Amino acid sequence: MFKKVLVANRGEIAVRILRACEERGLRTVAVYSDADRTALHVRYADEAYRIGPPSPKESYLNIPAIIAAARQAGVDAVHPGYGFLSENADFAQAVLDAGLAWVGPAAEAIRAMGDKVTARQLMIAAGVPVVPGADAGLSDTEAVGVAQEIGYPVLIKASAGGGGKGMRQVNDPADLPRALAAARREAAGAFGDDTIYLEKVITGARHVELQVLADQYGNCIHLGERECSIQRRHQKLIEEAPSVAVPPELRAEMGAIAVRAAQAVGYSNAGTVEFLLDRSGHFYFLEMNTRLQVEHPITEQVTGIDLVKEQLAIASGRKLRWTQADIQIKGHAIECRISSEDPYNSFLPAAGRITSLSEPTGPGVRLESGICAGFEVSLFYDPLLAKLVVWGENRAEAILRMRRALDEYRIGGIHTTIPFHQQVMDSTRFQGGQFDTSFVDGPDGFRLSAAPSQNLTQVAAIAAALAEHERAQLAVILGSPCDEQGLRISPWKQAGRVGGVRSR
Amino acid sequence: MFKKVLVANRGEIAVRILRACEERGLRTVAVYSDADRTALHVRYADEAYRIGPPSPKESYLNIPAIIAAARQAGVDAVHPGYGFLSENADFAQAVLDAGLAWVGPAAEAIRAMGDKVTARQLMIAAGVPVVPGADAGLSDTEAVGVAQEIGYPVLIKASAGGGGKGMRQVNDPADLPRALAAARREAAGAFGDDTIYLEKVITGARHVELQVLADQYGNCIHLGERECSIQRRHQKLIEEAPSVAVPPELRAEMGAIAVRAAQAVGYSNAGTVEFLLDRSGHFYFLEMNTRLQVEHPITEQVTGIDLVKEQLAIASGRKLRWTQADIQIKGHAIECRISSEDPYNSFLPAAGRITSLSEPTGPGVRLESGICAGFEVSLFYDPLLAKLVVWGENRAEAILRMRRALDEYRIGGIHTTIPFHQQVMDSTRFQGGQFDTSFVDGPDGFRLSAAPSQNLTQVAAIAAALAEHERAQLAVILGSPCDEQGLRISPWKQAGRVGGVRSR
Amino acid sequence: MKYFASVEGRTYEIAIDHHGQITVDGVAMAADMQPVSGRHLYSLLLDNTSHEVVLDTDEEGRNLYEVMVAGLRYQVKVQDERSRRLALADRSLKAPSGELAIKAPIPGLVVSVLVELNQEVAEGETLIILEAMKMENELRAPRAGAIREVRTESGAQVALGQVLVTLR
Amino acid sequence: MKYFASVEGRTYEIAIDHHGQITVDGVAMAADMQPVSGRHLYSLLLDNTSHEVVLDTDEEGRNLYEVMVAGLRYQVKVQDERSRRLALADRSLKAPSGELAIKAPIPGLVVSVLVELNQEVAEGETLIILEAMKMENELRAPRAGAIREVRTESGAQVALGQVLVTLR
Repeated sequence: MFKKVLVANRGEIAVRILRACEERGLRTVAVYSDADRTALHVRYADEAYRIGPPSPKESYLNIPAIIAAARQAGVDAVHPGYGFLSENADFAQAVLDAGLAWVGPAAEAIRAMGDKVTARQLMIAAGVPVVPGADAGLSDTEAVGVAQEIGYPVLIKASAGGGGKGMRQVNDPADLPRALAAARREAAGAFGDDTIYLEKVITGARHVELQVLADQYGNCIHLGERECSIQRRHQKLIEEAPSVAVPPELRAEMGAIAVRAAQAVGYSNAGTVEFLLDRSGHFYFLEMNTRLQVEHPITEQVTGIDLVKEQLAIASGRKLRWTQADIQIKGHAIECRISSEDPYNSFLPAAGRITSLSEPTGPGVRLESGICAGFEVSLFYDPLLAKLVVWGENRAEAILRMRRALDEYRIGGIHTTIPFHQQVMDSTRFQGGQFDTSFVDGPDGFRLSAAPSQNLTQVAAIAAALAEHERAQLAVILGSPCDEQGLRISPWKQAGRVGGVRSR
Repeated sequence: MFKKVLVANRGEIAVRILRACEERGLRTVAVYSDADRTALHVRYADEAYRIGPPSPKESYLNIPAIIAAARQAGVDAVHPGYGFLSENADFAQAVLDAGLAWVGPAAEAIRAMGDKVTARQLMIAAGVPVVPGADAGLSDTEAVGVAQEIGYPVLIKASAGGGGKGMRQVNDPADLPRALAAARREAAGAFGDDTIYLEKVITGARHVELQVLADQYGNCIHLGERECSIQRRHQKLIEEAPSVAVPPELRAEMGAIAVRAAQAVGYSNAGTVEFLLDRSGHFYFLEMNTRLQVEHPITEQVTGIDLVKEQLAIASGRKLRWTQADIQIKGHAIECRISSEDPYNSFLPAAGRITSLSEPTGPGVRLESGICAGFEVSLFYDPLLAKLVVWGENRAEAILRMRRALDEYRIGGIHTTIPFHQQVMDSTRFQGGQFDTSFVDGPDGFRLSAAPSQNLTQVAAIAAALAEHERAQLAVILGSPCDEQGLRISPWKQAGRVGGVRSR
Repeated sequence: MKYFASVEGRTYEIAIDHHGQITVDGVAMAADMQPVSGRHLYSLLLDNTSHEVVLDTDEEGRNLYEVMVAGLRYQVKVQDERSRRLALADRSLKAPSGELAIKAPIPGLVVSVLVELNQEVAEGETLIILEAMKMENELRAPRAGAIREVRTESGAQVALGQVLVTLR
Repeated sequence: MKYFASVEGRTYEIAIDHHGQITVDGVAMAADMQPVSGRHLYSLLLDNTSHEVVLDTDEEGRNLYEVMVAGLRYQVKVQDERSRRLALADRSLKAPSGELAIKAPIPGLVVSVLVELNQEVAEGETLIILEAMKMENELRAPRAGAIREVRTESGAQVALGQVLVTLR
């Protein structure tokens, strides 16, 4: 096993990986941009190295700076997390070239799966079913022809894609040119490559993905599926394991195909094979993510296996500790992605300081968070703040528990997606398991309730009036406050004292 | 099932129970003393009723006030938690007399087990092995004779006892009179009853207890054991499940005896049968706790069963959902009791305001907490602040995870037992499972290290010097601060700005 | 002391005395609000019903509160009798201008401006595409109207709150 | 600026300049301390080694810090050059009195006083039994000595910090 590991990431996933290292007794090294000097991952690690200014290109995507930190710290392995450089084959190679271990698959496997067009071709060759579509990058003119051939609606996808960027669904031939232009712009901006291809839209499909684990000796197993159909603009919002749409036989079948897909590229370490599952039980390969997935905790909750520790073991040359028969799914897990986006306002990313924070805990609740009170959320990075994960004996208990945990979660000072998740947990369609990837985006898609309870508006009105009252009272008592600190804090303290008269 | 439940308790256990009610869709009612107006349980519940001033006698032990709150709120059940009135048969009867359900066993079962002398007699009659000792209350003169008969060391116990109060070990006949007087004083103070009896001290024994669940129809199962040998003055500090000293056959045997003990008093609901387990595998009944136990979460973690939800189901008249064969133990769980006591100073209780709080989260970590930042810990109540619970694939992973979680836990402003737990997790005796109830109190007992690492003292010195430096600098810049708020806060903000020069 | 708190198009008349008793639209209630941790989180008991409330004020202190209750967020404007009279008088003097500014809700890059001067737009019609966080965000017309001004252009970097387009 | 920080019987000489560079007993180090949340939790990077530090000062501000690092708690006394010189001068004037006060570490009820005036006691000998939180707590002699004063009695309610017994 390694002695010292550098985590080339930030936020909740950096903390998650640092924890696994800590629990394996490994020394840990964080890297940080100037925006993250007091972030959790910096405080958590044994050592921390500055790698640049806030802009990702100058810090978390800055390969030379990260390799230099790894050398200075004397680590023997690098874990990339997800996002940033995690699927960058050049970074993987640079880590190996520096004589360090890479906690992930070989650079060739990353490259093969990273180019979505190449991946499709490899999967077809390996007998893995794929979504009907183009098997190569397309010019705008070719795209018109292919779209006609496979039939509308079609989905434009970036060859270098990931995270929903550069994706556009087109229902009407007339919209294709503008959508192509937008997709290319977004792809070029995000990946520096505007190659696109087309896939047929499978109507009413669910997004179901299989977690695989493979060692360096050709052993490969799957850990069951995750259902990730609750998406908005191809970005996952809520995931659960297992899927209500996957009976045991289908799990075995999809799992076997997922293992075949991984083996087709000589995969080792943890990876995820994404499928679309249609209403008749047919499934189609979408892509393989050659890294740890955001939603990996739900698989951990139902299997009892710590995926990050397994990643470390595999990367250090250990054999898989499990065979397929050892893997048992117990109970049900759900994850809600809590991000700094305003669900009342088209999910626009929000920035600002976390003024207060109360985190849910208690039975069956697991929180993977990258924030703390006082932390400044910036627009430089992904808006994901934390992942709230619950386990329940069954799906009903998990939903009720998630609702309870969301109710406990208070993040002050910044808009978050918590209200969205609360309302999804309350929706009968979600509770009934009757949904597909159009749950949010579709024409009859889930909408945040605009008609809140009258009782709550009254509570809000009373709270604000009490606050205003105390502020006014205090102004009379104190005259003008003496500095900004006094102005911002004292009135509320006073409010407490005055309001407390009744019960004391 | 009920519609609305009152929780007659405070702190972490009130929150724990409220959560279970919330997850079962029940309306919740909290009660609070003036010291707890903004405590978690008050904020957590749907409704909250003031029951009196801080002193427990006037609030959480105030039966008429609690019954009045239950009536006013219109609840249909009362959950007593642990401590306070949880083993008070009169309270159970008052709840029933008010036409409400009592989430616990019948008053008769509480009475039978509550008087430790009666309980011993009942257990002997039921064929449950008990510790050699007196089977009735003793005068001081009788005690001298009985002690002589069973042989020293002996343990003085309060007939009405619980929580280690009124207990004294006596090794030497000469110490008996003073110990008797002290035990009687403590028992009279804590329980209003100074009846005592004697038990032989079983040297080298472990404290092993069995969790039982019984419905109102005579069905009773056990959920395996908890090992609670890490105690100080008969107060548990660390618990784990399963016990390293209990192989499967012994578990089955102790479980069957525990079920027999429960059935001997017509027990229903959740309860715990405590045993001493000696080195040769013999075990002896100590007492039965007729309520939810502080350490119940570790059983939940290894069985996947939510004990509080089962309590509610049983109290509402449901049949047990499980048979003994359904109960499977998976993995290993450990609980550390985090209390406001100073482990560097004889565990003296500490009071004060929580100035900052960072709580551990992440994989395998469950926190049951009754505190939040800004909360005032008072000396009126039990010093237990929170319970840190971890689950691991095996005992080694659980210990490493607990160590990791303790490292993450920061409670500012008040002394806690966290350093004690950290050092126990690091101790080879604990890691090796080689301990008994004398682990802390024994002559070779575990002692908090007085020789901390030189490196850390240097870090502490530097931190303090930097703080002092910034305070001095600020005094020069600002002159005298304008109010208490400014004085307390601004220097540190300034410290941040100045200290930040290097990396910005 | 009497206050008028407006939220979601409704105005509550709230009278507060010093002993935890209030009346809301004439109905008496026991109210006890206590700060919990720092300045933003409060515990509010209304006739024994327990609410946790996160309160933020706008920086300029214009009696505008953002209140989070049970996960839902409300904007509440609070006026006392005097400021309410002033505001009502003020409103009666001015003719409603009807002008509406579309501001950048997030700093970013204007990818394209889809409208031009004097163009009539329907409610919900996309006016501007703004790239931020590497995603394109569509800014739509909150109501129907005509474009009065276009204050930005394709390729421009815009700051939070910057006016991009105005409607009349 | 030079400081003397004393902890666990050791004194470190720490020089701080304004650019994050310090020297500790003459050895140069990069130091960067940043507040994390509110006033008590800090992130301290020393030559890239990351420490989380909880800092509390005593109420009276006498340069006495309670520092929590890696779960261990230290009392640190910090003096600058001037206050150190003063303190050293002060100490040289006074003869060490050797008197030691045993204070109530917690408010409670004195159950019994086990010593009397002029009695010789050994280190670790129990002096007082104090009941608090319904438990009896034994207060022991921190060193050997003779009882100089008994300032309480059985049955007395005592406050935190109240002197109960003094040793000479």
